[in-house]
Amino acid sequence: MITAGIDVGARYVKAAILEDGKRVLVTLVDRSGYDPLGAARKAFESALSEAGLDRSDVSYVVSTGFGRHRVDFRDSNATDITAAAAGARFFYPGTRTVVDVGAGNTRTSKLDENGKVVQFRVTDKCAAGGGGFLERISFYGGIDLSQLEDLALKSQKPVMISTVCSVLAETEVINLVTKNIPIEDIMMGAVMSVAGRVVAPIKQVGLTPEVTLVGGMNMNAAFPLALERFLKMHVNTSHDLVFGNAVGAAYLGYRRLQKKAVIAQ
Amino acid sequence: MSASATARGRALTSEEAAQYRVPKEYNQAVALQSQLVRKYFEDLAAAAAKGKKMAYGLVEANPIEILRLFDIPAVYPEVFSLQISYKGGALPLMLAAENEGYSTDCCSYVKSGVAAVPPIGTGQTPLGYVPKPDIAVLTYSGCQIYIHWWEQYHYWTGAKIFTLDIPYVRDYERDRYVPRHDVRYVADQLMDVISQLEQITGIRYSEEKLREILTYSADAWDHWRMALEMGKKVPSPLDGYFEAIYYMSLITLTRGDKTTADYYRFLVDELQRRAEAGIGPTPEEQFRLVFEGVPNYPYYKDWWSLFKRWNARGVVGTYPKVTGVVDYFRFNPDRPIETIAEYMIHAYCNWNMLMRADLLKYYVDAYKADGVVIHSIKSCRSFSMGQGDFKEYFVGMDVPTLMLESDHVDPRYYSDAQMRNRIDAFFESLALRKGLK
Amino acid sequence: MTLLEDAASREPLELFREVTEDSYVDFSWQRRWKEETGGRLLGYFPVYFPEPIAHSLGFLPVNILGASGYIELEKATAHTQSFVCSISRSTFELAATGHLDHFDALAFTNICDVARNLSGIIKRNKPDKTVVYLHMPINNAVAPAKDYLYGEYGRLIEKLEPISGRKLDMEALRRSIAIYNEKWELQHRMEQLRIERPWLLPYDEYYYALRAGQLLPVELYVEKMRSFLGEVEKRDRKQQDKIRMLVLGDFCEQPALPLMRAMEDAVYLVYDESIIGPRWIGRVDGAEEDPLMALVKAYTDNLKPLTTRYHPLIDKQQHIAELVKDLRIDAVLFLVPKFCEPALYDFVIRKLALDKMHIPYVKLEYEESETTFENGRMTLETLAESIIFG
Amino acid sequence: MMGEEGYVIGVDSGSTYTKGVVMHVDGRIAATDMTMTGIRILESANKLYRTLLEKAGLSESDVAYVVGTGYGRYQITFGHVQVTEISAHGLAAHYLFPRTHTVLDMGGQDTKAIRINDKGEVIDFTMNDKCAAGTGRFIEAASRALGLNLRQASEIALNARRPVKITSTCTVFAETEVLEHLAAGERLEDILYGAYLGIATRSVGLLRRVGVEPEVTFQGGVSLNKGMIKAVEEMLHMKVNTSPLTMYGGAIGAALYGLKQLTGKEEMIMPTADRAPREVESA
Repeated sequence: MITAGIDVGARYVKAAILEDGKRVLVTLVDRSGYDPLGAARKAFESALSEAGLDRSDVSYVVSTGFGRHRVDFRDSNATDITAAAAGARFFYPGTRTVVDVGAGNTRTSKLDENGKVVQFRVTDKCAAGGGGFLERISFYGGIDLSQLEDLALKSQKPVMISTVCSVLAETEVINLVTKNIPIEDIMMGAVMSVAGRVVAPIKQVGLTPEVTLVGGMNMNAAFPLALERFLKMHVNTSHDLVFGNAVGAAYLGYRRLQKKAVIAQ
Repeated sequence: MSASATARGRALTSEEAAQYRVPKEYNQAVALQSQLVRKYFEDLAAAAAKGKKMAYGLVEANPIEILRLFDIPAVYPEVFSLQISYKGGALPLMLAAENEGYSTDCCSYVKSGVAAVPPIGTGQTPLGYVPKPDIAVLTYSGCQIYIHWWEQYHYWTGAKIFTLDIPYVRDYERDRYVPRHDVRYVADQLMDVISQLEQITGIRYSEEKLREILTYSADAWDHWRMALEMGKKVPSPLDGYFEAIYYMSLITLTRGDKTTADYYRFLVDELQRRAEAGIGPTPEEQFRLVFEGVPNYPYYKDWWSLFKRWNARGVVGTYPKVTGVVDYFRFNPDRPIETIAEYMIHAYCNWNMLMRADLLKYYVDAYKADGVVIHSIKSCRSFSMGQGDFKEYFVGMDVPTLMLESDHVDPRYYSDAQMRNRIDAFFESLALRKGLK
Repeated sequence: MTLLEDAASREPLELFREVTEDSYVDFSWQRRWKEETGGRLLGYFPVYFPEPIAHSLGFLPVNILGASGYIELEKATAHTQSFVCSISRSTFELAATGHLDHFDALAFTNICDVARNLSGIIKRNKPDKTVVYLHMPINNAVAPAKDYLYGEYGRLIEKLEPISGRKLDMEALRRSIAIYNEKWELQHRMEQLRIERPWLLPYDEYYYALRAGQLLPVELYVEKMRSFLGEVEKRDRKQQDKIRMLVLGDFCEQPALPLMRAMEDAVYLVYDESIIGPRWIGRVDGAEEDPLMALVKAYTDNLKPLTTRYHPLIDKQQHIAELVKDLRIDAVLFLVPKFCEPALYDFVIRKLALDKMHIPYVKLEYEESETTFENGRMTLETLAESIIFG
Repeated sequence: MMGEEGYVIGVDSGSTYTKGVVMHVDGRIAATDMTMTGIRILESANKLYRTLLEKAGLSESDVAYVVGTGYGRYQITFGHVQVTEISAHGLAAHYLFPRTHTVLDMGGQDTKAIRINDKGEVIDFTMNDKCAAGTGRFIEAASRALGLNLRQASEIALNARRPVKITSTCTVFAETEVLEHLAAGERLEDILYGAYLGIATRSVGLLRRVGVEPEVTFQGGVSLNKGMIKAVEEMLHMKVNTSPLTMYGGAIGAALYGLKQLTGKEEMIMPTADRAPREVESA
């Protein structure tokens, strides 16, 4: 049985194809550009062709992300938080706390032992701007975003950068640069400031192991490290979790079909 | 070569000035002050250890004379919060409070005040032990957040709130008008609190004793005013903002006894000696400034030095008037209850915005200032909301005005480079105005 | 056709929506009312204002509820800092750009430091405008509070009499109280309707009906409200399987309607604090022989909590516990205006109580001028998903 | 000290770019150039310094005075003196447009409103509140989020018919607002121009803080953005001066400051005869 998940985010569209709720056949990402629906369709189709499947092979499509209502070929839709929870459980069944750092706001949720979301927080306005921030920081540092993690990991004593707002943090970074502080310490400081903004919402939903990180931040090895420093606890990460929401959506579709099957009998 | 020097002629700024310290023999009041404040905190800890009932009080409109009368030690969370911040210990408290659901938009006094004591904190702070409140005396004067803050204590610690509702000086049509029913209302409430304290402490209320305490307060108060008004001298022997903020601790914490009264006599005397010796807070006096707003405590000295390096002196500030607008109010021991009521009404932030603007204008003229520095902090909307309007007001009168922004407790809002930038630019334009080269 | 004849001929909801939308910036309806009736206009800032006093002196009391993003904050940017709530900034903009000039008086009360200072800077920028700032008592449990507020209302009357050219007549005041009691009863009836059968009255219709009550002459409003509620109660609509949600925090700044609509797609918002003042005050005792004292007591003796009014005898945690129980609430939404400190502190107090009861809640920041609402929709959808499914 | 020959150099070390100008003592601009600031401020400044000399065909000895400005000014150790970019922008605006009395400077991090006297000296200035920081970078981010570069974005914005409201003061939220409007199917040009109008409104608010007195000169990196110029003029209800040299405002001002220190000349106005080096246009 094939199910698909489409995550239409602010900047990127992600698609995942799942077989029997077990094997992830394809995951891919594309810019949302200024036609989210078009981008969603395109992502879905290329995912199908990559999996060598036909539209008719797919029994259920779940859309998520802030464009979810605009995905006209969906069977149903779920919010980012619900999808992220499902995705986290798919990869790490022991997950009880989910952290999803988006380009804009950050979402944290606490799950019960069955994976049901029991508490969640969307960060306050002022805590926003996680993802985009690191992009710009690397830009000012004159490095590529992909270099950021290696640099940050070299850091001996990261500088403290305000955790209160990403715009202020950005100015601080620039000021630090003018003070000749080693770039790696600045970069790790920047990563930690993003992590720092996530701590309060995590504590507010009630930190319970295992903690799983969903979303783009999984590409940056330095971030989970910083998060672990704050939480004093292991954080599950993997490159697959970059597609956590899309896979989660596909997984929700699979579970939905099973429920239906049960009802049918 | 130093910043903003001119190619010819002498430098306008110098790092020596930035680091300048008043010679010891002319700077004993500060040392004495911190010694007495330390003693105050030790006495608190001792009283707490003896299991004495602890009252929490607020800086604006604190009826400290009445608490003295009933021998109740008073803790001022504003004061311990700012001292913790001054010692660089505020950030952990901010984070602890935010983990409990307080927003970054909440006042950082409230956050550090609540997070320092149980159940959120332990009471152990960089200042030593801070006891949690049994009685919380709510003097609602000048700040609405006081109410919400005290409510937090009530729900977290079960502290009993004693409410004193102080009407705002609010009649825009009649300048400086305080309706009789305001004073009567406050006086009635004071009598009500007094009778409650009689029951709690078993001490009888004695108007005579209160007069005696108030006589000390009045004495300290008059010398406090004399000290601040020394800023009118050109050059000014004191920094009426950065130094006055040190000096204001005792008028806030321990008013109403001989030690405090003597302290302010000593201060006036020291400032006299400075004036005679031509000594001031900076090597020389190049600029005279009026300061409006709460200071930045986490980076107090760095921030101050950004002004000192330009040989600028704050000749007067509004912040030291949060304990009462000294220029306007005097204690009158012969009408003990009324005088306390009036004192509570005339806290700076309890004055309406028109009166505040007028006071600033008066300061600019009477203290012969070159300009106004407004420090705007998100934490204190009571102080800050509308400071942009003050700026307009002064632009209209062609008084140079500098707007700065950070926070008084939370270190996360201070950006050194931006502060420096704005301050340097301000002085560059002031220098042009004054034709300095 | 005069304004009132025209209004009389209108569908209630149509009229309600029209005056609401007119009151973001223009207040042209009230301007025409003033021209045609020769009455006086009093504008007041949230949360509560003793309307009957103004009414009995021939004023039309109008609630200034912010421009909801329909005016560019240009002068406000100069005079107020960006960390100030939107309703205060837009209200300053309205005043500074002359949109409140035809109001004969503006009134503010001590709901927060921002509103307090706002009254002052408006006066500084509009020296000729009568700006009344009422200090409402917070030590409401002690006797002196009543005399004090009585005196404070006296101050208000002193300011209004010369403008209206009338002296306060106790009988007139008694009649005003009576008609405002009628208004309260109708709004209360609407509240109950939302609590019992929220599917009959969608949020925006409810909101227009509520807000119009702060904009129209009370006599006209009472008449229109009666027929409106009659129509609504006859509606036959299907109940959906949605969770029942309590909304707290929207007592002053107005959330954008599309936000509320977006959220009501996911849940039933059975009770909220929008324009709470006139609903909170309840019925004023008309039997009291001094009607002014009756108004005073309605305020000082009121034991319903109100974020912007402190009362020593109120236990906010116990109250929210009861509210959740009585209204059969599944979850609580703390709808907090950006930069609104009072709401932020009550959030902590109330959340502590909800934690004890294991009632799910979410906190959402909003601004009156918002134009995008995905955050709100997502938050409530997730909440619904987590409660209904899973 | 020196005669009517010789040159001064102004270096503006900004958050993103380091810009520099070589100016003849008579006030002519001999050369301009810019480079990414990156993390090694002194290095990029030095590099720029050498390229400038090359471009102007000068040797070190021809340079009488070097003035640094911008965030990195204290790093420019080879400079004789530093000046804040606020004073520098005032002087530059006066130099480029002698009737200027109000300057709006939009950079990557800060927006500044400056009032100057007839000599280009700063009488009053104000900068954005913390909660309204990062204007320039917002425009960049918004454009980038839409997969456009600044120039394209600006061109597109000019076609706006019904600009949408972008009300958020905070640039982080303005950014999400932009994207959500997109998802809601609003037209690209209307969103972009809406964003520009939002910023323009706040900037004009800043100008009001210092008092708007014509002429108004619009400077800083963002001032090359046609859409932004239109928006500012629309909100201000008056024309604003802009020039291809405007992004060199800081550097020009620094050079002028140096000139002032050097010659004691009170003011310096751009010799109208020769205009800026052409290649600046494409910068």
